[in-house]
Amino acid sequence: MQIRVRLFATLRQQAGWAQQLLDVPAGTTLDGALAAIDSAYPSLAIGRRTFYAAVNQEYAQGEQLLREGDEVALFPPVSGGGAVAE
Amino acid sequence: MQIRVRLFATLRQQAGWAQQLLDVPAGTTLDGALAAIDSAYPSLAIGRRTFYAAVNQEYAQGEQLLREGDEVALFPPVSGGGAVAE
Amino acid sequence: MKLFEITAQPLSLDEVARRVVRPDCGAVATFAGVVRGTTATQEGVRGTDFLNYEAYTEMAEALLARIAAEIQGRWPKVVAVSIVHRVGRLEIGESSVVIAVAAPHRGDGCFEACQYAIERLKAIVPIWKEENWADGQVWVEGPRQPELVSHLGVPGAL
Amino acid sequence: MKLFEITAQPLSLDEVARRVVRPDCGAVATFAGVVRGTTATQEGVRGTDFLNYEAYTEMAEALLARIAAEIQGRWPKVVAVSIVHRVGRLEIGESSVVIAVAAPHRGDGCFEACQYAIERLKAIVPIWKEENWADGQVWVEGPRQPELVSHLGVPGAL
Repeated sequence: MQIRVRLFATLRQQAGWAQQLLDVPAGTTLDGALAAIDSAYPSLAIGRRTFYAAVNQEYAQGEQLLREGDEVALFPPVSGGGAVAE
Repeated sequence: MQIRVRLFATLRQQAGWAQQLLDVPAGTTLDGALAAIDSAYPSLAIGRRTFYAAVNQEYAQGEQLLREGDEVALFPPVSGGGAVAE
Repeated sequence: MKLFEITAQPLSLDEVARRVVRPDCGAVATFAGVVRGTTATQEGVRGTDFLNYEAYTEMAEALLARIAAEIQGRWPKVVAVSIVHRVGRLEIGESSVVIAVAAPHRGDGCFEACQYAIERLKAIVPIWKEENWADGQVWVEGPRQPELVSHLGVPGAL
Repeated sequence: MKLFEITAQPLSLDEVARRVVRPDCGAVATFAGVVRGTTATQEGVRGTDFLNYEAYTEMAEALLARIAAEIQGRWPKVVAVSIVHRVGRLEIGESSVVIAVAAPHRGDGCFEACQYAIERLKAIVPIWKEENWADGQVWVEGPRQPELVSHLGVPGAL
């Protein structure tokens, strides 16, 4: 099945892309997809950094089962709001 | 000596004036001035209502001594700020 | 640009916020008091047509500055405070008062200072409002303030 | 008119306040997060040239709405909440986020709700900023949020 992978901020910049379609086996969990992303895009180095993952715009746990067409987003700790170092 | 008497809100409306000059003896206190105002302008009925008094834009106690040219203001409890009955 | 002002002009949050923001400020808290058209009371919903505000301008502006000084004492990281109160006829939905407090960080007391400013304004600043309906009008008197000396007009009867 | 919005347009406190004021509201509390030009640190004053903000728009707007729902649960007298965050390049002194909370009375929780909204926004809403100086730039990462599951990329290593 196919999922959509989206990256933001540092992750997007390191990878050099913001959005990719990725083929994963049916029944893949979020953890499975993260492993697939790690081997498909080693430059992301997601094994060596802390990040958050969302499935269909909801923060998600590793064991969550994915479905065809799901949107998986990876991003660093958020820093919106006010000034720098607020 | 002469003092300036200013009224605001209900007091101004009841008296029909906003500002008057009043002659009082030298050495008059705020309380003395209030008594003089009460007899000069009985329609104000300041003996029968609660109000605040300021001398030269400062809330003042009855025993404060007045000087020539002082501004004595009388007004009801304040109600600035937001909406009605806020 | 005055930080503490009684004015007959319509008020703008953006304009008052600009009076306080400095290059080292990352946080601005504001408060607007707005003329309500309807008020829920125990007797049901009450309507208002418009309000008239009157101020003892010189004393009011001096006391607004004093409130800001009190804020600087309580929240020393606050950089600037502006308080502007409108007078004259105000229609439903218009702002009667706008307060803006700027600080380097949002945790530096800007919210608390803003709330403190409106509480103090309502307690001590000589401004009054007259409520107007289709069939009448009344001056609104706030509650008596124990911290202020009130008078009864008869010498000695404080 | 959206109450929860990610936008590339400049923000206005007045405009966002208008999104929340209803005829039964007498109090509006707002907060603006402003781009600071200088920041005092232990190593001295640090300067910033400008910031770039990026958002995961769909998820960010959904979470802003969720924060407002949390506010309605905690402060049920609050009438309306609007949270608008800007993205793109922001200069010193411009607002990155504006929050407005309207309530019938100033004691109905509008100040507390406004403060709660900015705290929650900074904790959970997927927005990031890149700080730019004359000689470089860096993406700012906020602190890790214990309430959110973080990942380390290796299955099982949550």
